[in-house]
Amino acid sequence: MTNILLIAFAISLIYMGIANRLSTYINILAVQGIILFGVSFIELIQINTINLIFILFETIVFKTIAIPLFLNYVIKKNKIVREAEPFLPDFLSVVIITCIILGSFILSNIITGVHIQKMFFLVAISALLSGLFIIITRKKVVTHIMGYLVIENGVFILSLSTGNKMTMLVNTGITLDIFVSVLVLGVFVNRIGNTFEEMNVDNLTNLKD
Amino acid sequence: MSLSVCIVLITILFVLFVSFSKEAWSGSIALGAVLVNTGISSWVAVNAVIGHSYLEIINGGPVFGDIPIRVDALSGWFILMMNFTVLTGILYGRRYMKLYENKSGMISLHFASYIINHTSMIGIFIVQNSLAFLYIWEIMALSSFIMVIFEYKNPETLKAGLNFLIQSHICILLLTIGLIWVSSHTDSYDFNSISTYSASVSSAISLVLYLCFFIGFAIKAGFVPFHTWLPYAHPVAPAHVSGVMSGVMIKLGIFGILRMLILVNQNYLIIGYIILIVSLISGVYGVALAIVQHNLKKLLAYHSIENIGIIGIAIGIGAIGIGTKNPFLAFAGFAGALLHTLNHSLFKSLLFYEAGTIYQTIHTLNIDSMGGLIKKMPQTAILFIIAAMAICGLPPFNGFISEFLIYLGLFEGVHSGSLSITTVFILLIAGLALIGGLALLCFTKAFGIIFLGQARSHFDNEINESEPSKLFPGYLIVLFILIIGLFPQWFIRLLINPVSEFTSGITDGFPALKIISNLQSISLVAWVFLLAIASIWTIKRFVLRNKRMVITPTWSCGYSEANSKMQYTASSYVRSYRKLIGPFLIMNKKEGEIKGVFSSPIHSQTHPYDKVEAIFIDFPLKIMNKMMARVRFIQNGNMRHYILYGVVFITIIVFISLLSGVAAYLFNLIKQM
Amino acid sequence: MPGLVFILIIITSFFFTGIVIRTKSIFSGRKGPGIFQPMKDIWRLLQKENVYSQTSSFIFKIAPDIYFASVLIAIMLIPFGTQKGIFSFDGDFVFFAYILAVGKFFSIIGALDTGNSFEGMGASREALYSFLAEPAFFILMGSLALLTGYTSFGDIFNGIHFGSYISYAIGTLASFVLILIAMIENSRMPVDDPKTHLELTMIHEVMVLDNSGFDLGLILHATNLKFAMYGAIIANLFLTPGREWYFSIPIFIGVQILFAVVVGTLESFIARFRMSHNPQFIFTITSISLLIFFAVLLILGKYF
Amino acid sequence: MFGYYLIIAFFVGIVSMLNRNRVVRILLLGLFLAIQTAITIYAYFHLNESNTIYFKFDALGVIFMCVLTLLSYTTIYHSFIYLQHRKDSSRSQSIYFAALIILIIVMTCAYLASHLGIMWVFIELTTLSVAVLIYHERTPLSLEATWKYVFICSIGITITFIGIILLSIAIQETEITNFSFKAIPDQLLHVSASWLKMIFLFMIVGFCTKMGLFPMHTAAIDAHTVAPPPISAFISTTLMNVGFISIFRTYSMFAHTSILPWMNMILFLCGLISIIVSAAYLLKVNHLKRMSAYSSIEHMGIAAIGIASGGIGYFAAIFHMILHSLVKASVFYQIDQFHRNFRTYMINETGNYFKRNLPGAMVFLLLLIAITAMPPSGLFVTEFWIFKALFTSGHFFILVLALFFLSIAMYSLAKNFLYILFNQTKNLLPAEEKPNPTETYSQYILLALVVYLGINPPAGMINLIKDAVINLP
Repeated sequence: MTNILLIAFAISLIYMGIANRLSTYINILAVQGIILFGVSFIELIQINTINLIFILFETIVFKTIAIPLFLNYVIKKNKIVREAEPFLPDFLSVVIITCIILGSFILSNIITGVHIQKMFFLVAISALLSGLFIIITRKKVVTHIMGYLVIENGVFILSLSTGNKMTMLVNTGITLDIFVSVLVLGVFVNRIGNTFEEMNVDNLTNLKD
Repeated sequence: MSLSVCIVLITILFVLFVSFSKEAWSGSIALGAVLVNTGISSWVAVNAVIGHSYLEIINGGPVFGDIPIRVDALSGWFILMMNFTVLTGILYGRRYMKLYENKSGMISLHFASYIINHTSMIGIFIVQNSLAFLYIWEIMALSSFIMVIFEYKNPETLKAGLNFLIQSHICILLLTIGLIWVSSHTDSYDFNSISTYSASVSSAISLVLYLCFFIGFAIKAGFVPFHTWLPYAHPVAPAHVSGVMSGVMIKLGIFGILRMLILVNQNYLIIGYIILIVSLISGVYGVALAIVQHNLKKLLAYHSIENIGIIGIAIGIGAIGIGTKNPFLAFAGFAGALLHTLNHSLFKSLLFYEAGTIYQTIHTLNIDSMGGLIKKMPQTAILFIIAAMAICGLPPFNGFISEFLIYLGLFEGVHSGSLSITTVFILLIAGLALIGGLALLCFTKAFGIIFLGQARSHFDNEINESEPSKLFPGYLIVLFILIIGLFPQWFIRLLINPVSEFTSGITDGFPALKIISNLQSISLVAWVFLLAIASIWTIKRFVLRNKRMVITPTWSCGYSEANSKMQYTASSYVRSYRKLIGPFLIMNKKEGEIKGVFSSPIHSQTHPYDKVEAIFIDFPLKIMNKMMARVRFIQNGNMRHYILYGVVFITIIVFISLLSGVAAYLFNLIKQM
Repeated sequence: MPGLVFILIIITSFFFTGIVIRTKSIFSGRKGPGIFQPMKDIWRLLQKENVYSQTSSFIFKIAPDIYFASVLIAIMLIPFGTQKGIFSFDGDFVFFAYILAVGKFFSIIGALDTGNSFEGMGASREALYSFLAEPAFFILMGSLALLTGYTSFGDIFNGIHFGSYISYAIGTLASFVLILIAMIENSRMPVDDPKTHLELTMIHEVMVLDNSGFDLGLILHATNLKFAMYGAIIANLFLTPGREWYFSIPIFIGVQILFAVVVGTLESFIARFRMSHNPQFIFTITSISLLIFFAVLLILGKYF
Repeated sequence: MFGYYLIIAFFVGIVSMLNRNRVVRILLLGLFLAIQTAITIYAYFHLNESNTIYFKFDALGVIFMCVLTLLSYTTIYHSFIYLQHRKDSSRSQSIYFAALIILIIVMTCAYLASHLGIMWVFIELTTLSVAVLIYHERTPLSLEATWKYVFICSIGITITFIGIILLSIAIQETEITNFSFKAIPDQLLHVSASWLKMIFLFMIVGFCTKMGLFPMHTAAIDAHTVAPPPISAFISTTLMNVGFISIFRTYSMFAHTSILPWMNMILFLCGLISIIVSAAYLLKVNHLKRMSAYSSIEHMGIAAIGIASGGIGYFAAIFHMILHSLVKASVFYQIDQFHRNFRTYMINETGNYFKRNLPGAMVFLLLLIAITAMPPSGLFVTEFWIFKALFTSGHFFILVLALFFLSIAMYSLAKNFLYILFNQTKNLLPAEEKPNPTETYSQYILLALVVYLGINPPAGMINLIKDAVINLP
């Protein structure tokens, strides 16, 4: 069951590669949140209850509901109507994301000697690299945040594969951190929207030598 | 209270004093500081030179460890030399600086740097702890940097100052490498560990170690091709600073080379050859370029390179003397080197002071616009000509004595050495003779064009002889020039102890005695020469006593309206020479074309440029700049790229790690097969 | 008697230039003046009043004296066969060269003192040629020092004869170099033509354009002395040791006369070089003296 | 004790955010400084005592905590001057100081954290709190820089987090899951080399964003450019020290494993490329603050090389960071005054500072000496040790390269500083205000400290640093 969910997660990554509309991105993020909820529920059922509740809370409340809503708000407020505007053609994006998944597969096979669930590893690394890929190839500032969130999702999956040995306090800190950073980023996106006409990263290349 | 603490405290006190006093007083305060420090250090130095060396160990805390203060005869000799020039420098400088009072805002800083510079130079001669040495060395460089950029209003000055700063930094880097090298093997900062270390390794390694030091010190000393800072820094500095820099500061490099020659135990023959070759090139190149300079101080700066070359030749002879266990060579070489160091500091500082006087009188350093100054400034002219003759190595002045010692060593080596020594030495003899001839050309040009003939351009202000207090240091120097030139035997006695620092293994008294008797003859002949001049002069006066003396215009070969523009200029004086050595020069010409029938005035300018600088400095810098420009894609303002760097970095490292694993695997496979 | 050679050189100097002029006259088919005519000219000059330029300073007045004195001192260093000169010490030939340089220094700045364009030109040339000629003399002396193992005029000329006959060959080569150096130092053919009448082509003559009277006399006689001095050095190469003074003096005089005749002959048959070719020529001497050095190495068996 | 500190200090921070009264603000800041000083002194005298599970007064943390406390005084002082001259509203001043207090607290926590996860959390918090300060001037440029800084730091810290997760995967096998720095090294001994390499790589690259090392140095430079000068001083010093500590602790964790040579190689690479990149940009850069930022990158490169070369290099690297903090802070304080004099940071639009503001110009002149590590600057001694360590460890080639590029950097710095101080070719507008010499005293004190520490470091400091590197090979 976990594996199926993970594969679904990987599919969502590919879909993200070809998605054009910003709302699609947000939806995908929400879906990913749900998938993560499922995975963590299955995987972590045996750890202590408070911790489990907290993690489930994080996936459902933060990842699935709060952040997508917040992003939606940001998009509405800044009247971002244009598409995702990648630097690369969609076709190439798909090819590259496929390559990333393939590469992660090879990598997960190479790595030996450590007790790890390969499927988790594969999907986590793919998510990570896809997130970076999205950040690198998209023009919109908002899409960068989305890429960042995809990376965070990858990290979440990776941490799930360890069976989560972090203590409660640390976990809380980390979660809060992510949440706050997304908030701060969102605030700045708003500011950028106010300051510049287009929320393009092209506007943000004045500081250079 | 120990000596060094005492000097440091005095320095700090006086520096504070200078900083918080009126500008008008700062020169006198600096003079006081220099006098006190000179007094203390000279006392120790004189004792060291006559054989009572001084040793003191200061606890330098956790960073430095023990700091040994050793004043041996070599240090003593250099301290005495340095003290004298610094003293005349401040005597001259405080008059020189009067002109700038309340104009630049840098006077106090300048004099404070002067005091610090003096103290740090004393420190360099006596401190024998690597880390402390580097500290003091850099303080010396920085304080002289401050002094060089005194006239900061001129962009050229800043450029030259920057050049100076960078090159002295490179110098200190090389020294740092050398000292780190030793201290990482011996775990001690004491200079003595250099000799213990070099004794424990093969001579090839010692040689490389020595070369590391040598190049570092050679930058300071101004050996070609490490000389390029010198012709920029000297002209822009105030005259007394140029005098001190050229007279003393570049000798710090010589001191370092000598000190390391004592400390680094090595194959002296090979290092002797290396030093000889570098020095010969420096000597010839320095004077060859000096001749074509139009800027008086730049000309003098190139002459410093030449004289450093001569000193280097002497050091090389001495090293070969040690290498071949020939006491006469060793003595003549090192005595020549030390004496020429002193001599150069005397006449070169004098030349710079007089150049400064000229500059302050007519506000230019361009030789071609001077002329006829001897009638307005006869005393300056006499001081200048004495220094000029001394620097050409002409008897009966001091320059000749040291060059004579070097020649003696060379001729001795020619007939007593092996084939290779003979061959190298005969080339050196030719080279030294060539240098002498070129110096003659150069200083006849300098003196002749500056002081003789008619004024070549008009100056608004009246030209007067400078005040006595400004001339006084010059006369002081001339006194020493004459004493050394006319009574050289006294000075050779003083040199016995410093030289024995090098030759302790091989020399007993006899070469010194032989040379002393030689010098006595020279002293005699010099006196006879003076006597001959005097008697001819008297005879002439006697013969002409009843005849009238006719004063007419110069005979100008038939031209009726001869004017000052028709005189030979500095450029025309050396034109045929310039053609001869054309291949070694870069002459930048700026020439206008004559246009139209009624042409407007056109100008033609030539600027000599240093070819060594073009090859060894400018060209690598150009390449480096290009390479550096390649790197500058990184901070391109594009955040996506910034993230990519991290990703690419991780990917590359992972791949390399993987590939190295594969490579190791394949390697094993091949090995097994 | 150390002063002997000094007196001999002084005596020789009185008729040296006369012989040169006489030789030239004979070759050009004229009878020519008597051999003491140049001395008579100088004597007349010495009695004349001095004319000074407005432009010049005390340098100009003192320069001829120093020039003359330097030549006198240089002469005092010359030995006479086995006898040493008035002054003799290790490395005296270094002093010899440098004391001559002092004289040259003053004659050059004396010329520059007049502010005359032609004299400046002459000074420039003089300085240029002297620096080119300098190495040759030193290499020559270095070779001789290598050959004999001594480093003073007296010792070298003393020791030079104990070698084989090949040392005479070297003596011939050395005298060739010395003759050339003497020609350059005294501004004679083929470097300079004292008989020219165009200032543009002069070297030494143009430098003394403004000198007159006593000063000019000193300068002219200094040239004579210099000739005799180089002649004496050449003669020294052939003065065999162990002979009595009554052999030596005739040899000395003979060599001097021969030298003068050679100079005269050279001046009669060689045309002056173009100014721009002079440096090559002068540098050739350095090359030749290097050849002497190699020859000495061969003799000593140091170089195979 | 540390818990009390956290509570009170956070409380002070929050109050000062709400407060609008100038006098109260000064009192609050004074209170905060008192607390900060008290905890520092307490920490110094209770070395190696752990108050809570997650924090420990270990030597490394305490050293940098002392530096932080010292610089807090000066930074708050200069912030006052800065805000006064900007005539900012009381509200924005409150936000500024609140963020500053929070930043100092968070950095203190990051220094003292003895648990990997906690350190990670607080490092992320430093990014967020400093973002507010960077954005203080509210210009489009500052927006851009803040965005870049926050985003890249977030990415970087995520990369680190991946490393941490990989670490937890790795040590899972050994069945102990204590993440404190003390416990981790023992557990790592059984992990395979390739895993260790991967973990180390991810963690280092992440922390590079904070320390300002290649390949992630880029954001820090932009942040320096737009931040208020006192904050730039903090970014360049204490915040980079956070990065340094994290890298140092990471390195210490792995130091006893088999990958030590490989780690050294990575650090050499990062350090050397940082030096090269900074040298390349220093040649060209025309913005004074950016120039100082690149110079910081260069010094970080030196420190990284110091760690990598081992031996005395560890000691020297820490020492170097301390002295660099003092120097670089005074650079930025002086830049603030400089900016008020010229109204620009562009070097080629300025000049003749020597005449316009002599005390400030002297600071620049001394700073030039200090920052380029010329004696008597203490940085010379630390660089000397680092080079010695390089030599001893046999990395002669790296030594030569580093020296070469450092010379280039030195040339550029000297050129620019001399231009600022002495250039007279520009016709400049007169300064709007009379320069105030008292503002430079703090810089003179810091500089004197740099010289003094270089010549005669107190035994307490040496012992602390020695204690910090005691566990390293």
